[in-house]
Parts: sequence; structure tokens; C-alpha cells
Amino acid sequence: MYKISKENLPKLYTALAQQGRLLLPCQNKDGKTDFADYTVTAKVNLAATLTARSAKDVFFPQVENLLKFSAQGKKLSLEQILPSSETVIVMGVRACDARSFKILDRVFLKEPVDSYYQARRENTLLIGLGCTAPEETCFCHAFGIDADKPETDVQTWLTEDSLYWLPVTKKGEALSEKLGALLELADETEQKKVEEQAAVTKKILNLLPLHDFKINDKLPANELKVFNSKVWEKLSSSCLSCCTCTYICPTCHCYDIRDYQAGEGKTERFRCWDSCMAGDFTKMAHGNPRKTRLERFRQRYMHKLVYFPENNDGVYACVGCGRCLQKCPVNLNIVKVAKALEVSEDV
Amino acid sequence: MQKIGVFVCWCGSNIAGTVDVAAVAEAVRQIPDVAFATDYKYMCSEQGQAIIRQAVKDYQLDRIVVCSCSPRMHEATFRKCAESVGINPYMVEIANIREQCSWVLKDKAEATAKAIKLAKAAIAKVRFNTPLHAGKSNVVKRALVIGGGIAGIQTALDIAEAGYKVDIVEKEPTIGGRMAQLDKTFPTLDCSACILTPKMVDAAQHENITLYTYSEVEKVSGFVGNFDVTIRKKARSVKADMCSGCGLCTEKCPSRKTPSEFDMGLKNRGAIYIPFAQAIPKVPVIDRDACLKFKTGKCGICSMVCPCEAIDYTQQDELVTEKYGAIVLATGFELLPLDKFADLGWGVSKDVISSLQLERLTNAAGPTEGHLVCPSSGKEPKSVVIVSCVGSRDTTERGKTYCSKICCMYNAKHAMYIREKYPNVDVTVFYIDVRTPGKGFDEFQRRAVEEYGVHYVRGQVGKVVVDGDGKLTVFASDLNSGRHLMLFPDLVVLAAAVKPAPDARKLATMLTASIDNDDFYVEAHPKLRPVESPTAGVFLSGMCQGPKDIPETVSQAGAAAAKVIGLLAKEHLATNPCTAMCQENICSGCKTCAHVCPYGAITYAGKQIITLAGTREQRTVAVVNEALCQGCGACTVACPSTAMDLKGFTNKQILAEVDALC
Amino acid sequence: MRKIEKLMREKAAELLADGAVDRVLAWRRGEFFYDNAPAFFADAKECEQIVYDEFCPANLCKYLLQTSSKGLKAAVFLKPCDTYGVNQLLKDNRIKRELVHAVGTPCSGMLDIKKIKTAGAKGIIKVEAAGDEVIVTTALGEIKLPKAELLLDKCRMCKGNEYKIADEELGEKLPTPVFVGDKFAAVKAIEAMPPEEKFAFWQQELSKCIRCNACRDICPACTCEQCIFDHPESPVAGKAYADPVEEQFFHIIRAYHVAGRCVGCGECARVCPQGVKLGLLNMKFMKDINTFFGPYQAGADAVTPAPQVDYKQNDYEVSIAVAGKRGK
Amino acid sequence: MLEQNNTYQPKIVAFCCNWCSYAGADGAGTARKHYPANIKIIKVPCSCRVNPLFILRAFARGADGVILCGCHPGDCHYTTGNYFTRRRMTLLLSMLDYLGVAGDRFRVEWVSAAEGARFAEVMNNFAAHIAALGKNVKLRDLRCAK
Repeated sequence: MYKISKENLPKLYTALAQQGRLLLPCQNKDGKTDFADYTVTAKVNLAATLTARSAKDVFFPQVENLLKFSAQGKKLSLEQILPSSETVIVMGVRACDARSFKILDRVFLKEPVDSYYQARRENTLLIGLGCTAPEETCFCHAFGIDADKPETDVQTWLTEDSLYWLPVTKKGEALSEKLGALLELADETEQKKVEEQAAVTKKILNLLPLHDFKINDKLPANELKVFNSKVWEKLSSSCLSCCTCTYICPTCHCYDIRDYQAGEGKTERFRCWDSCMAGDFTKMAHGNPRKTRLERFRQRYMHKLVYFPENNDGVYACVGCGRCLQKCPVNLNIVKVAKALEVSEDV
Repeated sequence: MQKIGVFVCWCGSNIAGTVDVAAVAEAVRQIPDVAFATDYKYMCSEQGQAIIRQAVKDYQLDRIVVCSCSPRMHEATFRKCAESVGINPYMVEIANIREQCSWVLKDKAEATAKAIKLAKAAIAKVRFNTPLHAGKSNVVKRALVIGGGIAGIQTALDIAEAGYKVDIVEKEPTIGGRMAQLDKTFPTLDCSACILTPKMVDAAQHENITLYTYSEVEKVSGFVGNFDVTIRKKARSVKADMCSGCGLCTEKCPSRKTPSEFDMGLKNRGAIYIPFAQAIPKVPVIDRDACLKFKTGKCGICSMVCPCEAIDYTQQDELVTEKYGAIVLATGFELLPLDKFADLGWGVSKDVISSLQLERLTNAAGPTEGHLVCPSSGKEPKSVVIVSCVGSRDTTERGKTYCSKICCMYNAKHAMYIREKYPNVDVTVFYIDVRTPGKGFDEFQRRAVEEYGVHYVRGQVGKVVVDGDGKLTVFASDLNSGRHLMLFPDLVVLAAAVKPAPDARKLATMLTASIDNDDFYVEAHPKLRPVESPTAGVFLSGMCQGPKDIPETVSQAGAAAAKVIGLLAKEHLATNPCTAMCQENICSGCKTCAHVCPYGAITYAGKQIITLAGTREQRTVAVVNEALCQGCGACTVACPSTAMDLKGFTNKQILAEVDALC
Repeated sequence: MRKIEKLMREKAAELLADGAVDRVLAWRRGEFFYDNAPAFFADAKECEQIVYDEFCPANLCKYLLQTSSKGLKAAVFLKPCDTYGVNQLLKDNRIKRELVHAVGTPCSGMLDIKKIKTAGAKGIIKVEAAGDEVIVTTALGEIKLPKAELLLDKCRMCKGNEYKIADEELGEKLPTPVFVGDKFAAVKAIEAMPPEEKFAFWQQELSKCIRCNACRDICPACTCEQCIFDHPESPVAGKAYADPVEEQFFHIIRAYHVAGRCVGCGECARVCPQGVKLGLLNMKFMKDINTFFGPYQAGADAVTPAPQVDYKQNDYEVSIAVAGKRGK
Repeated sequence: MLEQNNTYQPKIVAFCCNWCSYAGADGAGTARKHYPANIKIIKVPCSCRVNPLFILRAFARGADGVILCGCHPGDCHYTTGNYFTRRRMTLLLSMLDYLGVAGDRFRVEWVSAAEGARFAEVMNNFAAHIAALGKNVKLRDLRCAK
């Protein structure tokens, strides 16, 4: 394990920025913290427990152009737009977000592979950051995530005086070597410190309101009963069908592909996030398979809690980051849904 | 794929002189769905149109773009041409490359480039054109005239003469209106009654005219050619068919407390009364608020004296419903109530009267048999002051900003009445300006000054003070000499502003005929359609549209009649196909659109809707009456969900043009 | 507020029990003490679950669309500010009056948990308002904080404790937080900026938007059956901003569509997950409407036509909007 | 004339109502009154048909200026159309100005059928005004860059 003193962090950032495009939690004008490009003036805020938006944009941006085609008179010409191949380093990734990438991999990297996602994934290096101040909305433990050990190329921990640095993957080690003297070795006692801090975090987690929350593992087995459960009507009735939950969710990954007519025969084809909450979601020639709010609402949670695990070795499409608990305009969230199903006689 | 044909016109050298027409044709030929493009010297000529017809056949064109002069010139021509080869006329678009291009530009390259752009825009639009069909609606061959004054009577007579049925609805017990109250008329000074009453009789006797007096319009629905109107015939309490009009009842009626409306309150009338001797119909009415029989149950004298047992205390209001093809508004005017003019002595002294009261005082059939006397004393005045512009051209809240137009002339007339009959009565007219345009008008006014020795003083009357024993003192200023004047007349006449009849607003809402801030009806176009209201099938006659004198009123009445006749002469009305349309699956029924529709063309109905999502629901949605809609498009923008669109100018069409031009 | 909660439960149970209404719209407890959520109640027995405290900011009126369209009669608990929304829905003909039983519910201002947290309270267990103070019970003990600073932004713009529509009222009206100062101050500040500064400001603001549509979906004025932003045929249909200009379009058009309809409930800004200052757009139009067309408050009643569907022959000319700058 | 000496030619879209302003434009043509070639007219039945969406779209597509012309208030062929236009566009203009995007690139002018010469004059003034402002970069959709 290495360490670097807090006052030297700016040096670290500059060094990392030389290795590629560096993204890390920065505080914006309104005091909100989000992943942003590192600049000397940026207000880096590693201490923030959770960024407002997840880091999924790094691999799966909300909008990305796929190709252009243009018509000259009666001729048509095509041009594919490829994602940039620059190295990206994301620092300060929390364990929940780190796990979400593994979940997205199951979607985008299985055949047919999404070359855009794949390219970004390969060009990106993740530096995780152990949690020290989990919030009451946190429930990553419900998915066996260790808040202290993000599944990233490098794991880091922040103490009052230093940042501790542990390369985990080859990529991570390579990076650490490049940083050379910036990182000094951490001795036994210091490693202890980090472990103690981890223990404290665990204690806090156990005090939080959702510490004993878990998803009923019988859900997939009872698929049909769950699908037909009465709880959906009650739950969905207060849903606004806005897309907030799906857009801030680190594991939601639906997208739409659209054409934009730029005039004079020019057209751009791009893909953008879609949301199962949207009225025209999966609208097809014959119409829309899910016409009502209830159906769309149910789809989202059935997908996360039933369909996805069914097709992915029991892995739920949720990492317990708690963003939906914080952001839903009407305080609906996956916890509420899971609990409702728990008590309903359908499971 | 669509097959668009583009035809570029040279317009001789008008276009070809500045625009490389061949280049325009060549440029658009490159566009995938342009199946044919050519240019020709005169596209509008027979040969030109032949080229279009041929091309349509040879290339199975389904859409046509003509690059030529303004659509205001030849759009109709090319639409007809298209129709002649089986293409819907609304599949034609015009690119205006003359007025908007060759005529305003000099540089050929520049002009050609613009012409190509304009052509491309027209092509972009025409892609979204859809066949449109003018609807047909029938015409009920009967007209309704609301108001039985000179305007209404004249309009009715003219329509009736043309052979169409006309009904007149008059809210007073008799027709005749304001003109009947007048003594003489300018500029000829002939007796008002002598020229009006014959017309009243004609109207009453005309086989095509039906009179509904003492009646009001209750409800109007429908649209041009097909109005449904409900008329309330108020109970006269007298059986018109039995009454001989002898007037015995009116003489014997014991109730004498009600001021006569006709005599402007200068005299009282009975509870049962006939407004004036030449009233038509000459059938009395019982004013139930004044009648002792109705108030106390006692009395009943009228029915006792009536020789023909015509009195019927039990009579009820009657509702008549009738269909009409056209409606004429001739609701006339009244004088501005002067309550706010106490500073001019109004309401303070009986000897401060309005011009209409003066008309009654000088009228041989009036309360004083035409003797000019001061209402307070009954004595003849020695001097009279006439005040112009009382409430006219007045920007304060008590007055009207407009000029009442007729006052300058009738002031001169009144001055003459007086000087004619009572040469030693001194008459002074205070004025801001004397406005007497019109045939023989200025001469008339000058005669008042030069021959009748009326004093005209340019200046305003500051106030009229009434002292303890009722003497009047007029404080005024003479703007020409800059002197302050103090006069001691026995009679002061206030030339009060005219204003539309109070029920104008009510009718306007019934008919969706808009009115302006002063409640005058608005014309469809202030210059080009002065006797039509914006609502198709509704026409304007007389004072209700704006201040007018009798000659003007009569000529406008004739004009309105002509318009009505023109409408009634039609078997069918072709409705404008470029109307608003409601996409019901989007419409929320929020009723915003109806607010901005000047024609009341939008109503709402509950319907089974298949939503975009594919669900079925019962919803209230907007319904456009295509016969009423004139296609302005106000509703399309008012609609937040763009459910309202305009045929011929759809959002898609306009946006396509925008994209093509930018 | 606890007292009112009791009254609410009784009233709701009573109305459902004697079949006066089919549904009751109220709030239900969430996962924590501060995330009470809107909820439908159909069963008198359930009404014990109704909660009402300083964490019930949601305006329930929009849920009337659901009940009204199904022909269900619903009782809805309305804070004074919420009543404006109901009137707007009625004016827009989106709900049926006879299917609404409006219950005026006293309110003395709703609290913003974010503000309480940023005020430094850690491990919060319970929050209670007492007069103009807020008592925050944390794992480490009690803290007293001034209530005014912890109110939701929308409550700092409180329109007072009058109900603009109510079939009945619960208990006594409560004193509402008094908003001091010019509510258009923020708008005026932006108006005063030079164009470049305005542009920069809005670029920064609007680029936060992720087009989740929460602002639209919570808005009592946004009740189109088919929003133009969702309609495939619409020129502005889109799910995301492929070009920055679209951020401006979305917000200009959204604000424009609710201009004259916006009742100023502040819900849009409250629910925005990205903290876009949406109020500044709506308030701008409110200010313009008042200055250019005369005083108007949407939702004050259910009949007065919106200024855009009305006119005066002597209205200002369009250039008045920029008259200052164009010197016209 | 200014716009001729100027190498940069602003792109301008003019919405004209059919009854007054479009006829006015015809009048300008008939009287051979010059105005810049890059002012292109779109005919609408009434100024009240013009949806703010059209104006924003024009800017997005790269228009440097947009001008909306209708009958003088009181003369509207549909009697009330331009009264509504006036209110709607006041709000739109105000918002464009508030966002600092195009407060000075959008204008509403009343031009009657008789005012051919004035039509040209209005267009020349507007073109000169826009030329002075330069290209519209703030409200344009970069994908449409020509």
C-alpha cells in the first residue's frame, strides 16, 4: 500500500492528468458534487459520499453520435463516428458505482458487443475510494458490496492527513509505477489505521436505517405472482412517470436511437438514454406493449429485481447507491417497492 | 415517392431579366422527388398551362410548384389548371420569384440563388400538402334585422324589395327609433316625421317584412346561411289583432307618474300607452311596473273602456324561433347619460337640457306642441346657450374619446329652429372646432351664422352655475379673444355624445360579433368591408357601427342590404377549406383555443379517443365548425399541445419552409 | 401540525366510511422521517397511515387527473398554496369540480431536509418545528435552528394562508412564513445583466438539465394529454439534448407553455434532481405578464382567462419587452 | 447601401401575414424597392399563426434574424389576430432577451398592404441591424452548420 499526503494531492491530480483525461468529484457553483474534468481551479471534493449523478456517463454517455449520412442530389454517403480512444482516469469512484460498471458490462459486453461501450471501458482506468461517511440512504451491503473496497483498478482511502493507495489490477500497478516518487510506501501502523477506519465505517453502516434491508431472493422464483401482484397499482399510482430514477440510476442502461435531420439532406444518427417510464418506451410499429403507467412502473422494478437476476446468475440490477431515495420527486424508490413486495402475500 | 413538377416562369423579362430561370429549373431537377422541371416565357398563358397539363400526364405528377409572380396574382389560375388535369387545387404551391426576387434585386447571380432557395422552400412545403375540399352549406333565404330605426327599416325595405323575407326585431313598442323623435333634419330642414313615417308604413305593409315590436333577440346559434334565432315577444297585455288603436285606454289610464321615454321625460305617460301618434303598430302596451292593476290588483279601467276587448292582463311573453341566412345589426344609439355633468348644470336645473330634449321641445308633436319654453317656468327663453362636445372628444373617464360627428350639424340646426321661430331669442354656440364635412353641410352651418345671426364662440364652457332662484350663469372662455365670458341664458342645451345602445354588448357575445372599447361593432375590415362584421353572415347598419348622420346611415343601410341580398342570392356557400383541424388524440379539451377564436367556430364534445399510447378513453375534445372557421390560425398557437393545426398552413408545412430557407 | 394530522385521519376515514368519496389523497410515511410521499387511500381502515408534518411539501392536486378521469370522487388535502393548482386544473377543464372534495389544510411552511443537513446536523433522528425554531434531534443530541432558513425555497415565496378553493377547512388557519422583499428580485438581477453574462448564467444553469421531465410531470399547469416534447411528430420531440441549443428550447418552450398557467407553486424547482433554477424562468413570465398585461395570478380563481388568450386594443407594442435596450 | 458593402450577409427569415404584410412585400416588388436577397419570406394567413416554435426553429437552423410582420393593430383581417400576436411575441422576445440569446435578433413590425416602400425600408433597417450584430451563434444548432 502507498500513501500521499493531502497537501500533495494537487500534485497527484496533475500527474494523473498527464496520463489521460482525469475525472473526479468536483463541487460546482451550487455546491453540488459531480464527476468533472480536472482543472487547476476545479473544487475537488473527494470527501463527498456520493456524486449527484453516477459515473456511468463515462462509459455510456447520455447522448452519443453514431453516424452521419448526407444526400447530394440523388447520391447518399455514410460516415461512422467512432468514440475517442483517449485514456480516461476516473478517481473517487465509490464501491456502489464501481459495482454498477460490472452490471453494465453484463449488458454491453455480451454478444453482440457494444463496440462504443467496450472501447471506453478498455480506455478507462478506475480509482476507487473507500466510504467513510455512508448516508442513511445507503444500502449497498444488500448486494454484498463492501463499501470499503471498491472493485476498481486502484483502491484508495482518505484519512484526516493522507490518501492511501492500493493498486489492485495490472492497469492499477502500471499507473502506480508511472506516478513513481509521488507515492511513498505506507508502513504497517498506517495500514492498521486504514483498517480501523474501515471498521468504524462498518459500525456506522450497521446503525443506518437500511442496515438490515435485503431483497427477497424468492422474487425471481415467483415471477408470475410478482408480476400479477396487487402492490403495483398502489405503488405506481403516485408515480409521476418522470425519468429521474432511470437517469440517475447507475445501472439503468436503456437507450433509444434517433435520427436528426440537419437540413440539405444531412442526417445525424445518435443514441441517447431512454427510460422505461417514458410513454413511447419500446414503441413499435404495432404500438406500445406497455400502455399504462402501472405497466411501465412494474417493468422497471421487474427488470431490476426479477428479469435481470434471472438472466445474470442472480445479480440484481441495483447497487444500493440510494440515489433514487434522494431524488424521486414523490419519494418512490426501489426500497419501498422491495419492502412492499416483501409483505405482500404474492411472494 | 412523390412526383413533384416545378415550372419556372420568365414572366417575359420581368423574371428572366434578372433570374437565370434555366439554372433554377436545373437546380431543382437534382432534388430526388422532383420528377420534372422546366421553364417557359409565360406560365400563366394558355400555352404555359398546356405545358403543365402535359407534364402532369407524361410524368404522373401529383404535386405542382410554380415559380412565378405573387400567388396573389395567379395562384387561382394555376390551381384551376391543376384541377383541370385531376390534381387537387391545393396540391399547388407558388414560389414568388418576381415580387420577392427579380423585382427587388439587381445582381443576377444573387437573384438566381434566391430564386432557387424560394423554389426549394415551395417544394419542401408542397411535400406536405394534402388534397383539400371546400365544403358546401345551404342558405336560408330569410334575413333578420335587429333594430327598427331608420337604419333597420331601410335595410329591411331594400332586402324585401329584392324579394327576400325579412323580419325586424324592435325592443320598443314601435318602430321608428331615434329619427322619430327629431323635429327637422339637416341640412334640408325638412320635417323628420314627414320622411320617416312613410317608410315605417311601407315596412309595416310590405308582404316580405314581418315586424316583431316590443321584442328582443334571446338566443342565436348556427352560422352564416343557417342561423337559429329565438325571439322573445314581450307581453303587451293588449291583443294586437283585436286592438283598433283608438287610444281611449291611454287617455283614461289613471296612472300618470311615468316619464315618457319618447318625450325624453319632458312629459309623463300612462301605464298603458302608445309612444307617439304615428307609432307602428298603433297598439298600446301596458307598462306592468307602472300599472295599478298589476301593482295593486285594483283598477282595470283600460279593459272597461276598451271597445274591442283587446286588453289581456294574463298575456305571457312568447318565444318565437326562426331560421335566418343573414343577420343585420341596426341597434342604433342613445345619448351619453349626463349624470356626471352636474358642473354643467345637468340635474341641477330643469333648464339645462339635452339636444334630444330640445328636439322634443321644438317638435310640433312634442309635449309643448312645438313652443320653445323653459321646462322650469314654462316661459319662453330670451337667450339660449348650446354647448358642443359634451362628453365627446373627452379623454376623462366621464366622456368618450371619439367625436360624435352629428352634433356640430344639429347644433346649427337647433340654433336655426330657434332663430327662425323666435327671432329675438339670442343663441350662442360654444364649440372646440366646428366639423361640418358633407354635402351642403358647411354651407348650412355658415347660414346659421350669416343669415340667422347665431353667435359661435370658440371656447369651452367651464361651468354652469344655478343660483337660488334658478337663474343660470354660464362661465366660459373665448379662445379667439382670450376673454373670459359670463352669460345668463334661460336655457342651456348640452350636445351630449352618442353611444351605442346598451344591449350592443349582449348581442355581440350572442353573435360573436366583436365590439371595440366603446361598444361600437367592429367591421370585418375598416376600409374594405365596412358593413360586414368579422362573423360571416352578420352585417352592420347605422349608428351601431359608429357615429353617423341620417344620410350616411341610410346609405350604409342600403350597403348592408346589398351584402345580404348577395348572400341570400346564393344557393350554397363554399366554405374555405383552409380551416383549423383538431387532432383529437392529442387534444386535452382545455378550452384554450375557443378563447382566441374570433368566430366562435370552436366547440367541445365528448368523444371516444384512441390515444397515441393506444388506449381508448372518453374525452372532451375541440370540434371545429368549418363553416364558421376563417382560418386565421390563432387557435393553433394557443393550443399548448399543438393539437390544433391549420389545413394549408400546417406546422409541418411551415417548418419545412423554415428549414429550406435557413 | 400533529393536531392537524389527527383531524386529517378522522376526516379521511369519515369521508371514505360514509361513501362521500371514493378516494382520499394525502401523504404516507416513507423510509425516513423526512420523505413522506403522496398516497391514495381507498379504505377507511388505512387512514391511520396518513401523516402530516413539516415534510409534506408535495402538491397533491395533480393526482386529481387520475381520479377525475376515472370518474372517481376524491377528497384532497390542500395546503393554501396547493389550492391554486386545483383552480388551474379546473380552468383548464382537466378535472371535474363535482369529483373533487377540497379540504383546506393549514400549513406553516415546509422544511427542506437538505438545508437541515447542510446546516450541519449529522445523524438526524427527528425534526420538529416549534414556532420560528426547528428542534433537530440527532444521535449526538438536540440542536435548535432558526426555521426561516430551513424552509423550502417555495415556502419562502409563501402566498399566504388563504384557500382559493375549499369545500371545507381543517382546524384554524396557521400563520404562514412571511416573505419579505421583492419576490422578483432574482429575476430583476438577471434582467440587469449584460447579454453575455445572461447567456453565460443560463448556459451554466440549463446545461445541468438531464431532461428527466420531472418539472413537467409535477406541474399542475402541464396537463396536456400529449406533451409536444413526447409527441413523435413534434418539431421538438426528443429524449435528450444532442445539441446545447435544445436545452434552451426545452426550457423556453416549457416556461412559455405554462406562462399564464403557472401558479407559482415552485414544485418544478423543488423536484429538479439537478437543481436547475426553474423558478427564475416562470417568475420572469409572471413578472412580464404583470407589467405588460396587468396584474394576474393564475389559479386565484377558476374562470379568469389567461392573459395570452385575452388582449387590449391599446396593449404595449412588442418592443416594450426590450425597450430599455433598443431605446424604442 | 450598407448590406451591399458588407461582405457578411446575415440570413433573415420574415414571416408575413397574407393580407397586409405579404401584400406589402408585393408592393415593394412592384415599386422595385430593393432589400437584401438573403431576406426570405414565409407566408402565413395571419401573424397569429406564427408559433414561437417556428421562430426558434429558424434560429436553430442558422437564421441570424427573424422578423414577424402583420397588419397594424386594429386592421387585422381576422380582427383580433395580431392582438394575440402582440402579446405572445412580447413574452417570447422578453424571454429571448432574458436568456441573453436573441433579444435583438427578433422583431415584430406592422406593415400594411399599402406600405410597399416601408416594407423595403423595414427590411433594410433590420438587415443592417442584424449585420451589425454578426452571426447568430447562441441559438443555432451546430449540427445544422452549413
